[in-house]
Formats: sequence, C-alpha cells, structure tokens
Amino acid sequence: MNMSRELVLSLYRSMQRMRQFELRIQQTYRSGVMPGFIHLYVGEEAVAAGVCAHLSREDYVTSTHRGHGHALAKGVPINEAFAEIWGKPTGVNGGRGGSMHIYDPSCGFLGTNGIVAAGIPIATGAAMAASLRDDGHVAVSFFGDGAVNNCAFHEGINLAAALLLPVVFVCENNLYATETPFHRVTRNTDVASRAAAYGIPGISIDGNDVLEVHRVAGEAIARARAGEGPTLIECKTYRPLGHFEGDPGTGYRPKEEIAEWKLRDPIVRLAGAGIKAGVASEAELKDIEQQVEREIEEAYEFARVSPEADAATVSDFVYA
Amino acid sequence: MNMSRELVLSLYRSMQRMRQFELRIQQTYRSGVMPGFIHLYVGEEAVAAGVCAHLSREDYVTSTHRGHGHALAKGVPINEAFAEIWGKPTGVNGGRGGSMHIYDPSCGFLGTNGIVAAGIPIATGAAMAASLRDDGHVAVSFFGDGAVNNCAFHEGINLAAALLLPVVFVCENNLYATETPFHRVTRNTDVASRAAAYGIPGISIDGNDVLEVHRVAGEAIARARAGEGPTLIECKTYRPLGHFEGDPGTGYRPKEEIAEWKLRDPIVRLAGAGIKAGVASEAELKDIEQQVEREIEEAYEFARVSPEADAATVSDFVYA
Amino acid sequence: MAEERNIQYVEASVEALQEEMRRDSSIFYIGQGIGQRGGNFKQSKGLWEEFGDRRVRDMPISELGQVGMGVGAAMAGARPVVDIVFLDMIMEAMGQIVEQAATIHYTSNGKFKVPLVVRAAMGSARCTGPHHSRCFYSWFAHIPGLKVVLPSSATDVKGLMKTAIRDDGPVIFIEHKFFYNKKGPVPTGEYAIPFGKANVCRKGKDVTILAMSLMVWHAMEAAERLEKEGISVEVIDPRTIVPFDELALLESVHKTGRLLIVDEAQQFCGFSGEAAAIVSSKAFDSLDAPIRRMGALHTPHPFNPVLEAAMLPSVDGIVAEVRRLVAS
Amino acid sequence: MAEERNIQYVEASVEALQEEMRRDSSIFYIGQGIGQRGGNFKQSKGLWEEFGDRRVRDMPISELGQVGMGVGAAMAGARPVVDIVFLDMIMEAMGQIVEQAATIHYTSNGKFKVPLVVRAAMGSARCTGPHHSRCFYSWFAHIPGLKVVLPSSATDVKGLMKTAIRDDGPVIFIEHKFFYNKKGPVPTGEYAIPFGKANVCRKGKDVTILAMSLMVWHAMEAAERLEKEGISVEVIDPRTIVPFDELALLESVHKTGRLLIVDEAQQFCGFSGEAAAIVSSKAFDSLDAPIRRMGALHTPHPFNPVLEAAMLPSVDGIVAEVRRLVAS
Ligand SMILES: Cc1ncc(C[n+]2csc(CCOP(=O)(O)OP(=O)(O)O)c2C)c(N)n1
Ligand SMILES: Cc1ncc(C[n+]2csc(CCOP(=O)(O)OP(=O)(O)O)c2C)c(N)n1
Ligand SMILES: [Mg+2]
Ligand SMILES: [Mg+2]
Repeated sequence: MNMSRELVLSLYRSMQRMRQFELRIQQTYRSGVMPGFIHLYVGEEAVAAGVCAHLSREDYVTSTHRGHGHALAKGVPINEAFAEIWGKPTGVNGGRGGSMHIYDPSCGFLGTNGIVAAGIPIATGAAMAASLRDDGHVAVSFFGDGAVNNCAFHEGINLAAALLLPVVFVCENNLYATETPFHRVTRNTDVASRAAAYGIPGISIDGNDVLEVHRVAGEAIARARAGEGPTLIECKTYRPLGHFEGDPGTGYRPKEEIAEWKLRDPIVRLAGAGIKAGVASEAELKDIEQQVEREIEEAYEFARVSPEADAATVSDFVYA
Repeated sequence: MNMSRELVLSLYRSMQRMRQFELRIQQTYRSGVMPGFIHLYVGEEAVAAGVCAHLSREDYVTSTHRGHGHALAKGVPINEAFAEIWGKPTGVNGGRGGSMHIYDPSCGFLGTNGIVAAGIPIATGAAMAASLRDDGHVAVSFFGDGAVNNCAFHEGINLAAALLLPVVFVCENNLYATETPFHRVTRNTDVASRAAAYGIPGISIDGNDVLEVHRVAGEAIARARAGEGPTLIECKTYRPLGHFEGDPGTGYRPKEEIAEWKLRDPIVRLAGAGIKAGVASEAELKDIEQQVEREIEEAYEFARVSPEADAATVSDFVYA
Repeated sequence: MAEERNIQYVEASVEALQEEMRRDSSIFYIGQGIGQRGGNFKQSKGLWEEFGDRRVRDMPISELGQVGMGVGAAMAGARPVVDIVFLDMIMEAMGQIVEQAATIHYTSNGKFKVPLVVRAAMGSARCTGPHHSRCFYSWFAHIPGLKVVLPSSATDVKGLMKTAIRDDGPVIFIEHKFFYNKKGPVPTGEYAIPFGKANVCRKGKDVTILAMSLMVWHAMEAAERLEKEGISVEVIDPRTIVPFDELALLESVHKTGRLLIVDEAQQFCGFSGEAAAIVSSKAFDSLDAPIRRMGALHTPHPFNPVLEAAMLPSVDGIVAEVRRLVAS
Repeated sequence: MAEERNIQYVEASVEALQEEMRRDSSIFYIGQGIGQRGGNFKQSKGLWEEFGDRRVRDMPISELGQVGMGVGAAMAGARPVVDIVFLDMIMEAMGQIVEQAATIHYTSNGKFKVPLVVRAAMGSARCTGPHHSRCFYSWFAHIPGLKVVLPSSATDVKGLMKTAIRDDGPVIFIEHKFFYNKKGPVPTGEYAIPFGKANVCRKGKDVTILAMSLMVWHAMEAAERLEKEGISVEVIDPRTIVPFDELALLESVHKTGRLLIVDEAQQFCGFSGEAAAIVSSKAFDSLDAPIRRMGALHTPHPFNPVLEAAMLPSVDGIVAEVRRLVAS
C-alpha cells in the first residue's frame, strides 16, 4: 500500500480541513446565526479525502445533503463555502443555495443536493459529456446507503454501465438513513454486491481507513479513465453525530455502536498509522492542524463580516 | 415433473384461448374497425398459462401493455375482454380502457398498463394488503425485459423483499423492448441474477415450456403463500410478431432468430409433449381447439353487435 | 362542537389518524421515519407504538415505490396513507399518482376504487431552500381524479384528515410545515369536515381575500391591520381546492366587488389564475376592480433569508395590495 | 424566407436537429428507439446513420436516468437533447426536471447553465388512451426556470427547435403526435424562431382566439367557417407559453374586445386560467364580454372514440363558443 510521506500529510491536511471546517460550522450554527438546517460529515472524511485525492479540477463530482466534505475535497474555496452555508452573498453561490446547494464549476463540483440519489444519474451524464469529448476526465458520485434503494440509483448506474462511462459510484454506507437502519429497508445490506446487477465490479471497504479508500478509489478511477467503465465502491463508515444539527443521534442507535465507531475516527487512525510507519511526526501533524485552524478562522471571519444579501437580486438567474 | 392429463389439457386450453383470442383480435384490428393500438402476446402464452394456473380469483395480478394473455389467464371474461379491446360499452371497462387498460376486480386483475413497470410496485402493494389481512393470497406481477432497467422495478422489488411480502415477479424476457435489444441497454442481461440485489431468490427458465413455468411458478407461489417472501422468475421467451400491430417485427431482428423461436411455439410443444407422454391424444386436443374456436367466435360476435358508447357517460367515474 | 382543547396542529392530525386506524383495521400508514421515530415533524407520533410494524411501517427512500404500493393496496381493499414528508420528494411518484391512482377509477369504468391518502408537508419553514419548500399543489388540481386538501388550522387538519381517509378515491393531503407545532382549538368530540366547503374565516364588506394554508394566516393578520384603517376584509379559505367551493367565493365577491387572491405558490399557471378566471367569468358584472393576485415571485426558493422573504408573499405585501385594490 | 418546400412537420424537426448537430459537436441525442429505428414517430430518422452511437443513443426505459444524464451532461459542457417520445412517460423524470434542471442556474447564482432540451409528443392521435394522450404542459410553465415550447406548424417546429437547442437553459419542447406526418411549407434557408413571439395566424376584428399546438388548427378551421357567418376571428398562437407573449394577446383583445382561449389540456389550474387572469386584469376595460375558455373535459382520456371525441375540444365546439361569445 502506498504510504508515502506526501500522501499521508496531504490526506491528513485534507481531512483536518473538513473536520475543523465543520466543527466551526456547527459552533456557528449552534450560536443561532446560521439559517436553514445542516447535515455534518464529521467522522466520514476519509471517503471524500481518499477519493478526491485522485481527481483534477476538470473531473466531476456529485454530492449529497451531507456534502460539505465533498465540496472542500473537490476544491471549493473554503471561504466561499463557509459563507455559502451561512447564506452570505459572498458565498460561492451568493447564499442562494446554502448547505445542500453548493455548486462550483471552477472545480467540477456539480452540487451538494437536497434530493437523495439525484446526483447519481447527474454524474453519469457528466461522464457522458466527458466521454463524448474523449478528454479522459471522470465523474464521481457520492451517496449514502439511503440512496441505494432509490430509483435514481438503479437507472443512473445501469445507464453508466450500459454505456461503459467513466464514472465511479461511491456509497457512504453509514448504516442509517435518518433514523432508519439500512437492514430495516432492504433484504440485502451488502451494497457492493448490487454492482453485479449492473454487470460492473463492486467492492466493499473500510471507509474510515483513508489509505484503503485512496488505494481502491485510485484503481476504480484509473479503470474509468482507461475506458473500462464504472465501479461501485461501498465505504463502510459511520456518522458519530446526529443526522442533522439538532438531532442528538442517540435513541435509535446503541450507545456502544456509537462509542465503538468513535474509536475508528479516520483522522486519528491516519495519524497513528503515519507515525507508526515513521513517515510523519506528531510535530508536523500538529503543525498542519494549526495551519488549518488559521485557515478556518479566516474563513469564519470572511463569512461573518460579509454583508447581507441584496433583496433586489432575488429574481436574477431564473432563466439562463 | 407433474404432467397429469388434467394439467396438460387445462394448460392447453388456456393457451389456445389466448392464442385464438388474439389472432381474432388481430384479424379484427387489421380489418380497420378497432381503434387505438394493440400489442399481441402470441408466442408467449406459456408464461401466463403456467403462472396463473396456480392463482385463485382472490389472488392478484398486475400486467403490461402486452396483457391480453394475462387478463384471460386470470379470468377476465372473454366476451367482455374482446369488447373492451374493441372499445365497446359492453367491454369489461365499458370501452373506456381498451387493450392497455383492462381491469377486473372480480378476478383480482389489477390491470394491463400503458406504463412500463408501473405494475410492479402495485403488485407489491396488493401483496401488502393481503398480508395485512393474513388471507394467504398472493400477487403476481408480469413485466418485460424493458421494465428491468426501470426505476419501478428497483423500488417495487426492494420493498417487497424488505417487507417479505407474498408476491412473485415474473419477467417475460423476449430479448427486445420495442426494437431495442436488451443487451444494448444493460451490461447484465441475466435478469434472474438481479434478484440477488434484493436478497431474494431468482431463477431463469424456458418461458416457452409451459410445464416448466408451471412447476417453477408453483414453487414460488407456494413460498409466497407460506410467508417466505418474493421470488423473481425470468421466463426466456420471444415475440414472433411485431411489437405492436403494424410493426412487421423484422428489420431489427435476424430472420433466423425469428424462425428458430417459431419452432419453439409453446402450444405446439405442449401438444407434442402430452401426446408423447401418452396423457393426451391428437383428437382431444383438436377437440379443445375447436371448443375454443366457438368460444372466440361468440366473443367476437358479442363485441361486434354491441352498441356504440353513449357520449353522455363521458364524465362518469372521475371521482369515486 | 361544544368542548375544545388547545392542541398543536400536528397533534390534531395524529388524533385523526389514530381514531380512524382504531375504527378501520384496513388503514395502514407508511413513510420515511414515521415509525418508531414518530415522523420528522412528529406527524405520526405514537402510531407505531399503538399499531406496530404491520400497520405503521418505515420505508426506504422509495417515494415511487411507496405510492405504487399505496395504489396496489388500495385496489386490493386496504386504505393506505402514504406519507411523503416533504412535498418536494413526491416528484418520482408523480407517475403512480397521475397515471395510476387518479385514472384507474375512471378507466376501469368505476369498477376499481383507489382509496389512497398521500400526505405531505409543503412550504418554507424559514430557509428550507429550493428542495424543501415548494408548493405545487396546482399540479394535482390540474389532474382529474385527485382531490386536493390544504388544511390551515388544527381544527381543519383533523376534520379533513378524517374525511380524506374515508374518501373512496385518491386524496392529496398537503399540510404546511410552518403550522405543525402551532396550537389551535380542536373539538373534543368526533367530527369530520366535508370536502368542498370553504371556511369564511372572517367576514368583511370591502374586499375579499381568497387564501389557502399559511396564506390564510397572513391574510387574517393583514385583515386586522386593515380594519384599523377602516378597510373591512373578508377572508375565505377554500380548505380543499378540489373540490373547489366556487359558490362561497362568488357570493363573497358579489358582496365586496373586489378580490385579492393570495397564493404561496408561484403565480404562473397555478391555482390563483384559475380562481381569478372563474370569478371574472362568473362574477363579471359584480367586479368593481380588476382581480389582483399575489403569489411567490417566479423564482425557485432561495436559501438566503433576505431573498426568501423577498420571494414569498408577506403580510405587509397583502396589506399594500388590498390598499391598491380598494383605491382602484 | 423566400424559398420554401412542403415537407412533413416531423421532417422539419429532424432537419433542425441535423443542422444543429452538424454545427455543434457538443449536441447529443438520447431516447428510446431513436437510434437505428429512427424514432417511434420517425422523429430522429437519419440521425443515427449520420452521427452514430456516440451522439445518437438508444436508451433503456429509464426516463429518470435519461433526464438526469441530460442534466449532468449539460452541466459538464454538452448540449443534450433528451427524447421522452410520449410526454406521459416523463412523470418519473419530473424530479430531475424541476428540482435539478430548472433550479440549478438560479441556485448556483448563475454559475452553472443547464442547456438541456427535453423533447416529447403530447395529445391524442385518435384513441391513444389515458396513458398516451396527456397535455399537462402547464405543469412545466408553473415551474420557474423552464421554457415551454408548443410548435404548431412545420415552419415553427424547425425554427423553434433550433432556438431550443441554442438556448442556455432547460427547454421543454412539446410536439403534437397528430402533426408529425402533416405537411407544411418550410423555408429552405437557415432560420430560427425566437421564443416569446406569438404568431398571429389569422387577422380578425370581432373575436380573438388564443390557441396552442393542435388547437391552433382547430381554431383556424373554425375561423374559416365563422367568416362565412360574417364573424371575423383573429387567431393567436403564442408558440411558447414560457416566455409568454402577453403584449400580442393584449393588443388583439384591445382590438376585438372578446377572447376565447382553447386548450387541449383540462382546464382547471392550467394555462387557460392564467391567460384569462392576465387579460382580465390587464385589459379589464377593453373586454366587452367575459372571457370564455374551452378545454378538454375534466376527465382522463377515455379510449373509446365516441367518449374521446366528447372529451376533447372540437372545431364544432369552438364555432359554437365563438357564436355565444359574440352574442354576449
Ligand atoms: C428523494 C428524497 N427523499 C427523502 C428525503 C429526506 N431525507 C433527507 S436525508 C435522508 C436520509 C439519507 O440517508 P443516506 O442516504 O443514508 O445519507 P446519510 O444521511 O446517512 O449520510 C432523507 C430520507 C430526501 N432528501 N430526498
Ligand atoms: C415508462 C414508459 N416508457 C416508455 C414506454 C413506451 N413503450 C411501450 S412498450 C415499450 C417496450 C417494452 O418492452 P418490454 O418491457 O420488454 O415488453 P415487451 O414489449 O417486449 O413485451 C416501450 C418503451 C412506456 N409505455 N412506458
Ligand atoms: Mg446513511
Ligand atoms: Mg421485451
């Protein structure tokens, strides 16, 4: 397994950015100044970090309602992302979108999404556009276990397979859709096994092991670029926090389960592995952590001092 | 394999009724007196006959745009069926529905359907109602290979599996959806294998062998009645005629393919098998054929002499 | 309706479900997070505990499948209530609603009935954004075979839910997110509110306001303010837009001669146009001024609070419109 | 537009696609049976032969997936044309159309464009029945972000298809099954017809008829008959209902003082109400009589020919309505 110093440090930085970004968002949200509702990605960062490490700005990503991590990992500027979630006009989408509607063409980010599974056929379409141009670019669609039983999963993946398009489907299986356990709503909880239905490879991995995610995603993305078609990757992970900010996240989940998963925190694990393998030191990891802290603080300030939106713009951009 | 005299004769009669009914419909349609457009089931009769032989009037069936056979096999009266397809007020639905909208609660026939795959979740729902009543009744959904790539297939079957409902899904895989070969629109043409995605048993059989269909469907329906949940049965069959009346059916299909499948005509095969096994004689089969001929002739006459619809009824039954 | 209690809108809706489910064992309730969780808005609180998994069942994220199941179960003798939770999520189920549920009674020549209730919550509850705020109820009203209910009070939500469940055809039952935890008086005894009977929420003589759902509350607030200015406003809540109580509206307009229609949905090709067209053709000579319509601006729902406020009809906006209407 | 040929409506539409696809390699065309088969209505005849599988691709029966792909491809720099064939089959794709295609340009603050054409054929071509005849175009018009095109002639279908493909936003392009093989004059040269410019199909002074798609033909036939009775009818075809050419209609009504709106869709909560509401508010004083509306009866489409004829607006019906309108 590739465990170069560069890789470890960059994945560590990537995950730290997501984590600290969201904890700051959470803090801000709890202070009551942020509108709407938000779903935090905390604890699942290894998936976005490991996958997006293989993507260029010209590749495409579709995301979900839990998409802050995907947005940052794909390159949405941190200041504009923070401001967007805050609904500020300085946000990447002028605050019109918020948490579930973050879009950025400059880095191929086709949007977080308020509609579960909607991003799956959209990724297939982006891959279609790329393949028409033969430009070697790929699309990645992130989605949760809840999306697996949805119609868009079925049609989006079958189409990608039938047309052998350069797209990778990444399921973040955190065992629950809101408060509903996956096993209550399907008789087959082995998401990777569903790839066979579409005649494509499927693989299930530890989604909290960023190095494994990085390795497996790398292979799938390489296959896609080589014109060998889509892959379905199931990343087994967990949401230590509530479904949305405000949901305690307990009650419907055994305390032990939550506790156990907290021990598998992907950031802590990477740090441990890196140090153990001698490719990174406590000190430099701490250093990265602090650099990121400053970055996040700036993003917060950027968003905080931003002016309010101008009501006069409400009717802009309805028709292209 | 069960090959009793009674079974062979009843399946033979059942298939003869579908076949002769539709050839008469075709003839009538070609004479120009029938409105709308029709899709004939000719050549695929073994599926409806073999499956419906296990169903009582209290069991449920959902059907397709190619549903005349399912309707007759489930017990829709032949006269009213003929009149319905002709659009006569004496039709089972007063001529309001026609070929793609045949409904009959008196025999649990939940409709042919103009929307591909729409009947799949409807069958799941009928099974849900039956299981709520614990009345031991089952639902069967017939659909084509074209339905397999549709969203309703995915959600309808997953739900039935998750709730372990008494429903059997029967795919009539005739290799084409209109003029599109199945292999052009999916990377996995093995329909039965898709059952695994939902954690239910799937089996692929010769859909032109009515005795095999009868045996396998019997097992699946028994499992359903026993509360063991759904089964997906793929019946490999073929449409010797065009997609709809008017489509020559050639051009997009190799002549050899059509010729080869014509040799596998389910009615001829059952006759041969029955005679070979000594459970039926040429004479009695001929006799059944002629009885059915008279039945069909009556149905035709019944429909022909029916009056025209009364325009004054156009707004009846919009709201229950 | 002598005795009353002051309870939440959402509690009133749950009472209706509870009472009906006790009365009729063929009723079942399905949706996402409506089981043990009791619903995203507490809109099914207690049902799972009382009726169990068989009659109150959490669903996968399969709106199409859920409604399809509802159609099949209804055809097979059950009375399903399918909860879509956020109305916006109903999109993938439109085929089952329009081509199947709405059509089968007619096409089967009356042989099949489809007693299905599709329940969902619409509207913005402050910054729910483009995918969780839509109000496209006029779509359903455009489709023959569907009844469309828009309850605006705790009393109405209970009485109308009962009627919806007892109706032998498909009913689209659309609550407003904003209401769920608002309290209101609810009769203690058993009662049902018939479809197609408008509620004259407030009597007045100068102007008629036709409003549904949350807009009824806005209209009432505006009416109170306007009264202080000496403008007497009559507020009419149709409660169901299919069937639509034309007479109640026409009667009011004959009296006031002026009509403002307030619609939380975007205006173009929606219900407000229909109501205006009906009145202008049937009360042509009673109208002292052109009918005015207010709706959301013709944009998706922006997330930003300032933009959202600018996009949605407001009490201030209604007051201003009425002033213009009276002046004209 | 000097030279013209007399060609089929469907041929004209294919010409537009062909010319545009030659001009711009980012355009691709997907749908069911539109490849080698050339389309159920021959609406893509020859495209597959010329542009091959990569740009003209048969699809599985996955309307949701097809439109979703169209959205993604459009966001990623392509210009997809997604053919749904029968409009009725678009239901499962409504979410991708409304929540994604229509909304993304706005919600992304203009950063993304979604140049997507969704093509479909509506209306009854004699007894196509409840699942193959619907005309619910007003649904799309109700949704901010979608343009809605209803071409009624061979000239228009070509010119409007070109504009649709060149438009940077999502366009719902709805042809009428009945037209496809009807012939009409089509200019030889290159041309495009702008959206939002109504076509005054016939000048008149007594009554204005507003009609779309097949109803334009009915209106023209009725107008000819009425002329013999000395009633002069002006026929206006908006060609696109979003954007809607309000001015052309108002101008005509100011002149005639009488308006009949003919709509093949059911009337309730549809386009006819909107058009009537606009005119009654903006031409209130020019109206000499209440606006009259004709639509399909408020029922699903019956299969039986007699019932279907009774359900749909007819030339006779239009003639009768105009007589009443003139009399009033
Ligand atoms: C089509 C649709 N139905 C329902 C919802 C409401 N909803 C929002 S998030 C969610 C659960 C999603 O679960 P999952 O896909 O596993 O993602 P997770 O929240 O676990 O990351 C639901 C049901 C929605 N957004 N879209
Ligand atoms: C949702 C939907 N999309 C498209 C159509 C148009 N259509 C009618 S039949 C058909 C082909 C169906 O093929 P299959 O399911 O294999 O059944 P078969 O005709 O082969 O028996 C299509 C595409 C439809 N009726 N419904
Ligand atoms: Mg999950
Ligand atoms: Mg087939």
